[in-house]
Amino acid sequence: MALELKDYNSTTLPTWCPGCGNFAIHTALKKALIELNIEPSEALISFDIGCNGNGADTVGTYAFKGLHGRSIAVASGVHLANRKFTVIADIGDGGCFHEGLDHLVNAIKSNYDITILIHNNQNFALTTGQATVTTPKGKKMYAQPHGSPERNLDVDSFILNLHPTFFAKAYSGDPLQLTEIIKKGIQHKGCSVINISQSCPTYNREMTPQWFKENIIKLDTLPEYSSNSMEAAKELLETANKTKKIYTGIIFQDTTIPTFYDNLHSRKGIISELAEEVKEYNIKELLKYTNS
Amino acid sequence: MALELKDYNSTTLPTWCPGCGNFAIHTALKKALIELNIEPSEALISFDIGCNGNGADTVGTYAFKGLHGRSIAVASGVHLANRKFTVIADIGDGGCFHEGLDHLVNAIKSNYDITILIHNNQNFALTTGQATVTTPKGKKMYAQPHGSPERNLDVDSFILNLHPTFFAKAYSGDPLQLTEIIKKGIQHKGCSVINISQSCPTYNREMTPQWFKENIIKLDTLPEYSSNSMEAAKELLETANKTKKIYTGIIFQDTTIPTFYDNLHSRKGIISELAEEVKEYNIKELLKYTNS
Amino acid sequence: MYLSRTVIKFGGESGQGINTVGRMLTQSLNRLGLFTFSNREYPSLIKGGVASYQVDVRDKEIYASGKKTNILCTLSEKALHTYIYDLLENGIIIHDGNEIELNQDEEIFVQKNNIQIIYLDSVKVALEAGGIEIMANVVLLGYIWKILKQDVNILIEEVLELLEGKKIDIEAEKACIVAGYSHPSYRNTLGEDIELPSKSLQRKLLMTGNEAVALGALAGGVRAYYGYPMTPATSIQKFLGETADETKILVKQAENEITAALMALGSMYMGTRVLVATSGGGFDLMTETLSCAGISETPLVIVLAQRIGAGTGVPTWTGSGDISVATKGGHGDYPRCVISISDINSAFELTQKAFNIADKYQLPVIILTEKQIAESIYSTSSLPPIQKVDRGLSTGEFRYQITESGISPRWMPTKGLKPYISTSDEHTENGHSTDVADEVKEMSEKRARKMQTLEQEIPEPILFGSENAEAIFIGSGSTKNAVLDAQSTGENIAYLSYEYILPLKTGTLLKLAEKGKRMILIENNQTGQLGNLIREKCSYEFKEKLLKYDGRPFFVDDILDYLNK
Amino acid sequence: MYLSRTVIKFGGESGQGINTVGRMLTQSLNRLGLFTFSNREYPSLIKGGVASYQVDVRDKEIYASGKKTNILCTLSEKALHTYIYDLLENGIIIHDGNEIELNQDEEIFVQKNNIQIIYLDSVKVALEAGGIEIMANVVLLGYIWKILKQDVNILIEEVLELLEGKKIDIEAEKACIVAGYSHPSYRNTLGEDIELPSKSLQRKLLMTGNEAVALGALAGGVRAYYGYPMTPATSIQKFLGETADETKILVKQAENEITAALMALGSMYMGTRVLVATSGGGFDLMTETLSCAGISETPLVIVLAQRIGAGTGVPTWTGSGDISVATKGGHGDYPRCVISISDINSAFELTQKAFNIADKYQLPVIILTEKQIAESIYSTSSLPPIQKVDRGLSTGEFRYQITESGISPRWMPTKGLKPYISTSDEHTENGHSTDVADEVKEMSEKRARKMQTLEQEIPEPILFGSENAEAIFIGSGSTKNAVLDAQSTGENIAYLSYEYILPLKTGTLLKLAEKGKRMILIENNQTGQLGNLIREKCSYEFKEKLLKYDGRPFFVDDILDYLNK
Ligand SMILES: Cc1ncc(C[n+]2csc(CCOP(=O)(O)OP(=O)(O)O)c2C)c(N)n1
Ligand SMILES: Cc1ncc(C[n+]2csc(CCOP(=O)(O)OP(=O)(O)O)c2C)c(N)n1
Ligand code: SF4
Ligand code: SF4
Ligand SMILES: [Mg+2]
Ligand SMILES: [Mg+2]
Repeated sequence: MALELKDYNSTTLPTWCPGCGNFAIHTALKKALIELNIEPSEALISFDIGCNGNGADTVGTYAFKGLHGRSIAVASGVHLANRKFTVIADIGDGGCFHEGLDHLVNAIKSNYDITILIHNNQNFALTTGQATVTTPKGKKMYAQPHGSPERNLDVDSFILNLHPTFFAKAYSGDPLQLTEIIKKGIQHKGCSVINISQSCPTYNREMTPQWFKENIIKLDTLPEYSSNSMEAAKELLETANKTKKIYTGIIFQDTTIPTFYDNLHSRKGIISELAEEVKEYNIKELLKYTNS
Repeated sequence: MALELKDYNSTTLPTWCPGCGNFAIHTALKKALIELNIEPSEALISFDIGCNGNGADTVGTYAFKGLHGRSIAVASGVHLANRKFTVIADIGDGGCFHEGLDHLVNAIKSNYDITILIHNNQNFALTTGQATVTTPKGKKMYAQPHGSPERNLDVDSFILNLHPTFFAKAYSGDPLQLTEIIKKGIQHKGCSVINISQSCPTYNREMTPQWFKENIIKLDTLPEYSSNSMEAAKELLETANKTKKIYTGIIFQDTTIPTFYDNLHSRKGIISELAEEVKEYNIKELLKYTNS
Repeated sequence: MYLSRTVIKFGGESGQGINTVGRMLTQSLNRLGLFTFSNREYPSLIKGGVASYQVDVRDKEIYASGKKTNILCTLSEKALHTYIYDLLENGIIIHDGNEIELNQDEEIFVQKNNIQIIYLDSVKVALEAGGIEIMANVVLLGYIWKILKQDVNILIEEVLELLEGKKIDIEAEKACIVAGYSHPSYRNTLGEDIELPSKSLQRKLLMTGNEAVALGALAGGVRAYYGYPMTPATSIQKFLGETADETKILVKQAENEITAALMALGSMYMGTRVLVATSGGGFDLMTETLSCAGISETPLVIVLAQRIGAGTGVPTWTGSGDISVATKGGHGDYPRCVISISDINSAFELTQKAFNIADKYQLPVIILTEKQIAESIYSTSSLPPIQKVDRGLSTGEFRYQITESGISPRWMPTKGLKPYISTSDEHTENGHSTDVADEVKEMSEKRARKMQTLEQEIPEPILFGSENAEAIFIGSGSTKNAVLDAQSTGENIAYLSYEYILPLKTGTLLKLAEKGKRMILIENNQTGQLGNLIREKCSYEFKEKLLKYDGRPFFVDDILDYLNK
Repeated sequence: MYLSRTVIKFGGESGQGINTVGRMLTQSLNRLGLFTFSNREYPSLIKGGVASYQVDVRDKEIYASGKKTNILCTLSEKALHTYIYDLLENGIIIHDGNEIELNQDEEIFVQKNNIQIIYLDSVKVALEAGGIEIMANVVLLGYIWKILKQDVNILIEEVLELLEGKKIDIEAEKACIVAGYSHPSYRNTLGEDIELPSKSLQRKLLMTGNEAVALGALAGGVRAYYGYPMTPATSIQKFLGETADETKILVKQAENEITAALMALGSMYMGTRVLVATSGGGFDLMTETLSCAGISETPLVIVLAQRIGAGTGVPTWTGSGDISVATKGGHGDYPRCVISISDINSAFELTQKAFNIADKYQLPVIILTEKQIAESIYSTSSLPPIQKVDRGLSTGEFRYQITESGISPRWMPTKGLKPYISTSDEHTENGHSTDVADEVKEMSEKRARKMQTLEQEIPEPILFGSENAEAIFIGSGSTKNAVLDAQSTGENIAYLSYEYILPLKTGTLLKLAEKGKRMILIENNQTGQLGNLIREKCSYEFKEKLLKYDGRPFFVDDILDYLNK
């Protein structure tokens, strides 16, 4: 029986604003799962708190909706317990680059086999529009009549500099490309980070679909670009900064780096999952190690 | 009356292991203060929890010894309250790159006018030698008989990539250079980050003074190097990685970027400090803004 | 008359503008010199769902909502179905839109209660009057104003004043108000029994609890705010941020709550005053810092704006379930003060007191508020007078000198003054770390004595009403308002108001209990957290508990229902 | 005989090797078949300061230290001055080094108590015997062994066994032991009154409390450990890390405590068992996750290894001041279970129970331990039997089905089984967010019922000793050990042992209190936190409290002194 979109939906409907990019991101994710033939009961989505996480009720997969800024840490734990599952961490730019920055850094470094979808709408939306590190400078925001006094964080360069094993950028207004990228991210063994420019017609009106259309360059259109080269990736991001363009597609991929789990001496050669191993354990042989 | 080292000492003596690099770092800091003619009552050192912070009792300046990984956040608050003070944040590699990573990132981004001294001994020492992100790969550490399964974090590149306004590297075994660098860091208006290779003869025996001597290249010996160029700095770090050498000196400085405080619209033109302004305030004129 | 008040409630989707129209109505009634209490309910999403804005009007101060409403004005079909049963007898529904099919229960309810339904296509009315779509809301206002039998000119004046500075077509705006006011569907039978009290035409102060906290902080010399967004705390940051050009304070949106609290610790150490505000989860993250403030004797003031539930809970609905964590969160034994505000007056006054206590006693102070207090719009004739800023600063030989009161000298780090270390390690009098048994004991006892000294300074809880009332409610926070509103409708009840929750004083309580009074614990949480604290302190066990933990505040009706059950 | 035991204490600087020599002595006594209790005190620095390693020996199980010592062996001058007054009458000092000048008080003390001082240059002895510098410690051991009047061959055997696998010169090692054992400075009058009990030559199990927790976790099916270094919790990670190749578990040193807790939440949701351990400050950081586990009904087990003090406190000295934060930390009302261990047996057993409770009741469980328990080396004949792993898993229609017991079906996420969402939002039975008043109320009541169900499952606190004892101590954690040791020296006292602190059962306590017994609360914290919890629950107020909060555990002497004061 072929899987269909409805198998990935619950009976609850989304509550996002009309025109919100979150709709497309969810649909793309579900499509990616379908196309990869991953059943709803083989996937776990770890949701964050934010508008992005407000879609948690609408999915038909396993799901965990935890705390603001923490969906990556939860997803990491999920993955380690059962690597048979496809694990997605859904998070906003606020949760990802503010409250939970350390989880992002460490998930990349540890190279857990999870896929991180950053719903980057360039503001804290659910708390009604505060500035994040990605909010355009000078823009008047909640409680900041003169805009944020902070420097922006160049999040793409920040991520790339951590040597992620998979890093892509996408746009919620291009669901086909987004679906493809999510698929690649899921297929990649290791930590896949996808920074998705997500439209937010409520708090980021300036960036209309038209604006995105004018400012996005798809890497497909640059056939000479190779995502295997860190150098090329760095250069691309520099060009992006200089020209103020957004490049979407797979920016960088490195398949040579093992995951955290694969680095574990104690788990070498073991095929069962931690989740399957819980039972009484005879500790007699261990007594010789005490008081050491 | 000329200031002397003893003015910066308390009556308590340090408790570090013989040969520990923390001795030299403290002395260098005090010397820097003396040479800059900063009195003990004009300086505040924010200490972390770790071997590094175990020197807190020995200083004669104002000091705050707070929580593990948090000395940068405390120092940031100290600075904002009274910019007349010279504010130092002392921290270990464990506190700086693990528990408190987000504070480092954000202090750099906000460009608070503080000086961060990273006592980088490449392990969690006070908890008796666990691996940090800077511990050499493969080295057997506490609870890790096969070494850490994690990738290292290239902390220099990580810091530089945040576009710090002052970034230097130093070595506890070269107190003269260290003093000079700390002086420059203090004089720099903005967030100065100094990554100090600190010898730890107890848990990092491999890196003996001899080892450091062989592996350190002082930037003074490269007269053509200019710390004003981000490009040059990046190249330098790449060379360092390739050649496995440590370059000490000022890696990068940018004096064009304002501090967080200077970016504040509300504080423009105000010469008093927040610490000096606490008094009753007539709120009558503000009542018109309520229920808005 | 229903609970001595008239109630108008707007219902609609988030983002449909009910806050704007609710606020306009509140302001216009205020212009009449009436007292109002306005309360918002909304789901945690930006657009859609069902949200409400309810205005209770009276000639006296009024601090809680009635459960029922005289006029229900709905902007979405779902809102109508949600709120229809809240209508009083002879109530009125003004539904903005086409006629709606009621289900059978609703039909029966409408008939039984003689409810009248008006369908008003306000956009159409606005456009026909020469206005634009957005002016639909003043059409509704005009209509309601008519039902309230008030002078349309006052409404027009107020609306225009509110829109001052915005680019609007004044004439069109006026025309739309009038179009609503004189809409042909109006009939005399609408709201026959509604009668607003006579009015003073003396404007009242209108503000939310959060605004009162912000004002109290400013009055008390606060010079900075550090925080991370979290409803219902964030609107404090909003007020302070938007008035910063005038007050010259520093507002910092930190990268997370941990940083906000630690930066505040650093700034307070240096001698300024910083306000920090957060809600449940954010507060948890700050508790390590709280413990650090406790042992290092660094002043710290944190507003904990409560909402209901563990975890993310029910964002953003009200509750008061963080009393336990406020009083016990953060590891180890350390002194702290926990204060609970209940309305704008106490918010203004106690926020100032909080800073004086934090400074003088050198400890963390937690100000408990609730979504219900934080975001409700109160009206009052005037705020209490500004308190003296009392910092308790003094120089001395040792920063942590052992004293009988427990209070050691503390001086602002200043060039020329003797430097000292503040530390989270247990320490000797000069702040140096110690693990010597006697020194550890002595210093922790010194700190504990501050709690005793503080306990002597703070007042016993105040009894509102007579000792001889039939029933005495005991509580803190917003529960006071519902009880006092019920009292003012004529119930012979009293309320013992716990503003200071730690240190906790139980003298008055025990005296009342000894008299054999009917004592009722009232709390907006599931386990009776204040009651637990009281019992822990003095063994007194409440036989009666009125606990509500469904995200709703206590309505005046809840009190009456309880008494009459 | 002093408290039915013989005590040998080593004192010196951190890093001087007293732990090695202390451990060797403990092991050698163990080889004799004796029971030991070994306890370390040390400052929070790597080298220097004053640290101690004390071994109490007896023929029965012994779980607490005496305050006094028969033999004091010091490796630094400061240690001698620090511990000299701990000596019993006829006590012996073996000082490793040159003769030291005693001050007048010390002189008087030495004379009055007939204390004998031996100066032994152990390095010199070692070198002369053909050994190397590091063998100085076995010289000391040999000397002590002689005073203990034991067979030197047993000591040699044990030491060589301990050094197995290390590159050492066996003959030199032996020679050094013998050189110490037969050192000419020995005289018959040394330790005349010391007599070790007759021995079984049956080895006992020797382990720390933390090792027993780790073993309990493994026995209970734990397959992963996540943590961040913090003494005194970290040695759990050490044991698990170093045995991982054998147990095949996953050990993850996370970037901080928040991550460790959240990863555990994710892994436990997926159905494995993860152990997390931390201390005070780290625990504070985990409380938001705790609250999330509470409302999302995700099992979670956290070991909270207590040390004394708020903030950084007195690292790393013992205490039990985190009972309040364990029971009340984390915002909002949510169910949880708090368990307190007291020694290796309870550590082993209760850690397994903790996981069964967490799984079955789907809530966070906090295991309280203390530095005193975590790092002391206990000896026992055998550990309690392994418990059955009880997961309480079942499938059902809704993950959060409303049930009478409060326990809903929970199934391991598995391909083919109905997917569900676990959420920190308040939710309906199927896990979808809700803000509907009745649904909010019903679901939070369902969760609360789990506490009642759990309360029925757990036992009342156990009374050790007779109901008719002259005095009954009430406490939790390591206080038990001092009281029971005092009891076994002949005191007519009993101990009511609170292993389950939440839910809290007070039936037995109240029954004892009704009998008019002398009830003494005993706690290693400043405010009597367990006593406060008891009072909160049942109004019972302790008239007598024995509280110690100077970083030291209760010594057996403390109990006797208290009773005799
Ligand atoms: C510990 C904690 N701090 C703050 C919040 C409040 N909060 C809820 S949503 C949100 C902002 C979300 O911003 P982002 O992550 O960008 O998601 P978006 O709403 O933009 O999708 C915040 C700060 C919280 N729930 N928990
Ligand atoms: C919240 C918290 N977590 C953990 C600890 C335990 N701790 C104390 S010192 C330390 C390690 C310090 O390592 P580093 O920062 O590198 O300093 P070093 O000792 O190496 O100078 C840790 C983890 C703590 N005190 N507080
Ligand atoms: S506020 Fe923005 S992110 Fe949130 S639902 Fe609306 S459009 Fe989407
Ligand atoms: S362990 Fe290392 S860092 Fe710590 S005091 Fe000793 S040498 Fe210094
Ligand atoms: Mg966002
Ligand atoms: Mg270190």
